[in-house]
Amino acid sequence: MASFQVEVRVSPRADLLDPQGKAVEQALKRLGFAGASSVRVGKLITLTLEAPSREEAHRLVEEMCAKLLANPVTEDYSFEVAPLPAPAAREG
Amino acid sequence: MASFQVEVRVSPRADLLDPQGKAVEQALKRLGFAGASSVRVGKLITLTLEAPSREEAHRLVEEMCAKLLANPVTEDYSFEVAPLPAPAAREG
Amino acid sequence: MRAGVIVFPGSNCDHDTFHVLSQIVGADTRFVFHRETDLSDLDLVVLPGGFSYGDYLRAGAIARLSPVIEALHEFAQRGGLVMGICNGFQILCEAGLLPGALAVNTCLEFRCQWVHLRVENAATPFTSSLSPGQVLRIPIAHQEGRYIAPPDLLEELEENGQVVFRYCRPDGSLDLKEREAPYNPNGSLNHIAGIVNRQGNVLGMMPHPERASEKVLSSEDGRAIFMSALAAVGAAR
Amino acid sequence: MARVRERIPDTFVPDPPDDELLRRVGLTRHEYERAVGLLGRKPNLVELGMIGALWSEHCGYKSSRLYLRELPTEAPWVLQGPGENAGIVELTEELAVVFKIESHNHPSAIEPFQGAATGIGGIIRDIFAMGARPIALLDSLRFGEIRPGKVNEEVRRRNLYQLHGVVAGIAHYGNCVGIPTVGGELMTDPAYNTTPLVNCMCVGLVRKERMVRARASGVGNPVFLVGARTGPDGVQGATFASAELTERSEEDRPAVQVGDPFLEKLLLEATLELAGHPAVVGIQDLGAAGLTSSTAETAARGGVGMELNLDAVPKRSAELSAYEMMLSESQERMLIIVRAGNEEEVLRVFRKWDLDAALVGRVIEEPVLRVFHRGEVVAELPVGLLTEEAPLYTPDYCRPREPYRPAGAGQPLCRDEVEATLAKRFGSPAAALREALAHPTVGSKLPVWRQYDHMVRIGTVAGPGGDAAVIRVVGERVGLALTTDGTARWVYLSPHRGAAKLVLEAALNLLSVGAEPLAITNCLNFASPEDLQVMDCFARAVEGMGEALREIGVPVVSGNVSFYNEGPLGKVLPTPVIGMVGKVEDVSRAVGMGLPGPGLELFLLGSSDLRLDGSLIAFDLTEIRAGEVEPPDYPAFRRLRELLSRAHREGLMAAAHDISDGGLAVTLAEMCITGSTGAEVTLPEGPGAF
Repeated sequence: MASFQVEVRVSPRADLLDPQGKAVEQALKRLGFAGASSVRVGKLITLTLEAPSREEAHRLVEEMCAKLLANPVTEDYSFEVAPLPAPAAREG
Repeated sequence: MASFQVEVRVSPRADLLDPQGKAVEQALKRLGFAGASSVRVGKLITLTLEAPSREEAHRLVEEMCAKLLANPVTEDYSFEVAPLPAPAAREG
Repeated sequence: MRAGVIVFPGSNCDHDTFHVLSQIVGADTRFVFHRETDLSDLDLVVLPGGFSYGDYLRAGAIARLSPVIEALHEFAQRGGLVMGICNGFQILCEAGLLPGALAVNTCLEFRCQWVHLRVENAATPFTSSLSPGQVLRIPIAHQEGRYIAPPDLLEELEENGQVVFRYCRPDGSLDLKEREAPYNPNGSLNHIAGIVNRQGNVLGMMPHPERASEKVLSSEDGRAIFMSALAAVGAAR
Repeated sequence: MARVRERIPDTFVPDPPDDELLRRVGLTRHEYERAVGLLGRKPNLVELGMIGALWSEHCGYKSSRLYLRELPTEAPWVLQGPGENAGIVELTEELAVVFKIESHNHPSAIEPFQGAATGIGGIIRDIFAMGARPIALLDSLRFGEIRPGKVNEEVRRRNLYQLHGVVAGIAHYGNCVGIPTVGGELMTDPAYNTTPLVNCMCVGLVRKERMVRARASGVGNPVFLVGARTGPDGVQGATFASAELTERSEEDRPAVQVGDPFLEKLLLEATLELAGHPAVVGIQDLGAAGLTSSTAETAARGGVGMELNLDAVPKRSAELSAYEMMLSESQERMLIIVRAGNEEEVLRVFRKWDLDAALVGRVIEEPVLRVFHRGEVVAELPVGLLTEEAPLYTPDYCRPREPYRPAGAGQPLCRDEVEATLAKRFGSPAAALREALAHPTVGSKLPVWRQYDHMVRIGTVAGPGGDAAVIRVVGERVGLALTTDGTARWVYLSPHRGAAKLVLEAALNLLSVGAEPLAITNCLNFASPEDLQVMDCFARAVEGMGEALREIGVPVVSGNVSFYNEGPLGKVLPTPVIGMVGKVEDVSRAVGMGLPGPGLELFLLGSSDLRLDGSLIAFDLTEIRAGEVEPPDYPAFRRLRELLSRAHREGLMAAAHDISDGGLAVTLAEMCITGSTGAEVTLPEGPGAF
C-alpha cells in the first residue's frame, strides 16, 4: 500500500444561484475591490488516502465524491491525487 | 487591464479542532473507505479579478484575504492567481 | 438610560431586544440602522441576534464592514457600554472589539435550547446586580457558537477575569477539563458563554437574555443583565 | 426546454405540437385543442408554455377544483377566503391572522435541502405579500421507512438522506429569516418510500388597515419586479410539480431552485414597510410558473390587463429566452403594482434594503397579457384564458370515478389476530409500548426541532412537542394556538370518515391547550388523479372533511392540492393534511401536556369505545392494514368541546393531552415524560390488555 495526498474541490454548479458567492462579491465591491466578479464559495476537502496504486486511489476518490463529498444535483467537483513521500515523512 | 482567475483556499488552522473534518472522516469510514484519514474541510473561494498586472492582482488578493476572506484567529489561507485568456474567451 | 439597537441587514432579534429594553427595562430605546455613524446620543449600544448578511462566509464577517462599526470602536473607547448578543458577539469578535472567535458547534447542528450559565465575574457593568456563582437559565439558538481562542489569549482572559459567563449544570457545577459536556452544547473552550473586553465595557455572549426576560416565557433571569447595564449608566451619570 | 430553445425561436408556432412538446409544457392533446378554440389561433412556443403552466394541476387545480367547492369557506370572522395568496381571519378588533399551508413534495424528492428550503421561502412570501408579519412556521413531513431491518438498506439510506436534508433545509431557511418553527409533525411509513411529503405552513399577523390584496388595478400603473435576479431555475417548474417522478427526474435536474433566505429577509422587511402605503396598489409573490402566474392572476383579480417588457427583467445569466423568463421559478422575487406618480417613494424603500427593483410593465385596460421581448410581441393571451378557463374536470368530463378499494379496507379488523401478532412479536404489552414509543412517528422529535430556532420573536409560550403550539401576541393577553394533523392511515381505510376524524383530531389538539378553533388551511397530498380510485378517494376525503368542518363550524380559508405523489415504488397513502388555527383568550393560562406534579387526578374524557381499527398498533406495529374507522360522533364531540372550554375557563386544567398515535398508553407515557412525573392508572375491565 502507498499513501496519497488528496485534494477535492466542490463548488456550486455554475448554472445555479450561489447566494454566498453573491454576498461575498458585494462585500468585496464595498471594500473597494471593484475588479472582483463571478465570486463563488465552495468546499475544499483534503485527506490522506492509503491505496495500492495511484489509479486505485483515483477510483476511490471518484467514488467518495459520488457517494458523499459532493451533491450531484447542486454541486460540481474536481480532485487531485498526489503520492505522498515514504511513510517516514507522513505526519500522523 | 488584464483578467485573472483567482482561487483562494481557506482551511481551519491545523492546531484547531475541525468537527466537520472529523464528521466526514467517520462517514467515509462507514461507507467503507477505510484508507481515508486526516480529513479536513475548508472553504474554496474562486473569482475573476481585473488588475493591471499579475503582481498587482497578487497584492489585491492578499488584501482581500486579510480584510475579509479569512479570519486569522481560526483559519490559514493560500491562493493562486492565473492569467485568464484574452477577453473574447471570458464569459459574461 | 438611552439605548440603541443596531439593525444590520439580516438581524432578526432586533425587535425582540427593542421590546425588552423599552417595555420591560424601561430604557429610552431607538433603532440604529447599520449605515448610521453618530452614536453620541446613546449610553448603551446593543448588537442583536440574527443572521447579518445571511451569516455568509463567516457569521459576522460581512456585518463588521458596516459604517456603524467604525463609530462603535470610538464609542467603546470613550467608555460607552456595548453588548453583543449571539450574532452581535460574532460581529464584535470579527471587528476586533472582542478577542477570539465563534466557530461552528462541535455537533455541527444549529441548537435552540435552554442552558444554564454561571456568573463568573459579577463586577462588570452587565452583571453588577448578580452575584458570583449565581446560575441563570437562558436559551441559546446558534450554529456557530463555539468560543475559541489561542492558548495564550485564553489564559489572559481567565487571568483578567474577562470570562463573565460559563455554561454549567443546573446546580452551577461544571468541569473545565470535560469535553463534549451535555451542558455545553457548542463545545466552547473552558465552557465560555460570555466575555468582556479588557476595559470591561464591551460584553459578548452567545445566549439570548432578551428571550428570558418575561415570566410568560418561563424565565426572567435575562432581565438582570439589562438592569445591571441600566444601573451602571445611572451610577456613571 | 433550454435545448429546444436553441433550435426554435420563442415565437415559433408548432403546427401541431408533437406529443413530446405537449408533455414538456404539461398539456394533453385535448387541452391543446381547447386552448386553440378559446384563443382562435394556434399558440406559439412561449404561449404554449404559459398555458401549460397555468392549466397544470399545481396552478389550475383542474381535477380538484370541482370537489373543493364542497368545503365550507364562510364564517363571520373570515376576512379573506380561498383565492388569494393566503386566507385571513379576524383575531381581535384591530388584528387579523393570515395563514396557508403548501406542499413542496416533488422538489424535495429531487434535492431535499433546497426543496424544503424553497418550500419555506415560498410560503413565507405568500404571507408577507398580504402585508402580514410572519410570526410562526409549522412543517408536516412524511418519509419512508427508516428503521433498520424493515426495508432494503439502499431505500432506507435514501429515506434518511431525504429526512436529514429536509430538516436541515427548513432549519437553514427558517432560522435565517428569523421566523420560529413552532410545530408540525414527522411521520414515516413504507408508502412514502416512493416520495416524501413536505408541507410547510406559515402564520402571520396584520393590522386590518394594512392588509394588501394581490390585485392589479388602475390603468397606467407601473409594475415592478423586486428581489432576486431571474435565472433558468425550475423552468417547467409548475408542470414539473404535477409531472410524475419517474426515472426521468435525473434529466429534470436543472429544474432545482436554490433559496437565499438573506434576500428573503430584506424582501420581507421592505414589503412590510410598504404594506398599507397609499402608493402600493397590489403585491403578489412569484411562485410556481413565476412571472406568468403572478401577472395573469393579479390582472385577472383586478379585471385589467398587463403589458410586460422582458428586456427590463434583471437577469442572472447572460441570455435567457422569453420562454425561460416567463416560466422561471427563481426564488425571492415579488411583483408590486404601484400608483403612477409614486414610484420614487416605493423605490426609496427598496434601495434602503439593498434590493433591485425593475420597472417591467404597466397595467392596461384590455384584459390581455401582452409580453414584449427585444422589441417584438412574443406572447399575447387573454387573462381569462390563463385563469378562469383552466379546464374544469367535471365528473362527466373525466372518466367516471371507480369505487376506492384499498387492500385492507372493508374487511373487519380481527382484534384477536392483532393481539396474537402483538404477543408473538413483542411478548408483553410493556414491550409493545416500548416498540410504539420507538416508532419514528411516535418517538420524541427533539433531535429534529432543536435544530429550529423556535423561540425567535419572543412569542413562543408553548413550542414544539405538544398537542398545539401557543404563540402570544406581544403586548396583548390574547394568543394563537397552531397545529397540523394528517393521520393518513384513517383516510386510507375510510376516506370520508378518516378525513372527518382528522378535523375533529385537529380541533381536539387546540381544545386541549385551551384554544377555540377559528379556521383551517389544508394540503391534500394524493397520487395521480388519472387513477380513478385515487380520484374517488380524494372526492370522499374532501366530502368527509367538509362535513366535519360544517358540523363544528370551522371554515377553510386557504389550501393547496398536490397530485402525482407516486413513483417507481408505488403510491403514497392518501394524505390530506390540516393546519388549524385557534384563538387563546389569555396565553398565561394555556395548558401543556406535561404532568406538572404529583397528587393530580387523571380523567379519561370522550367515548370509551376502544377500537384498534386504523390504530398505530394495528397499522404499523402488526402491519394488519384492515378495518374501518368508526363514524364520527359529532354530538359527543360537541359535549367534549363544551366540557374542555369550560374547564379551561374555570382554570381546572393542569395538563391535557389528546389521545392519538399509540393510543392511551403512549399518551400517558408522553404526559409523564414531558412533566417528568409518574402516573398510576388502573385499566377498565373487559377489553384485552392491549
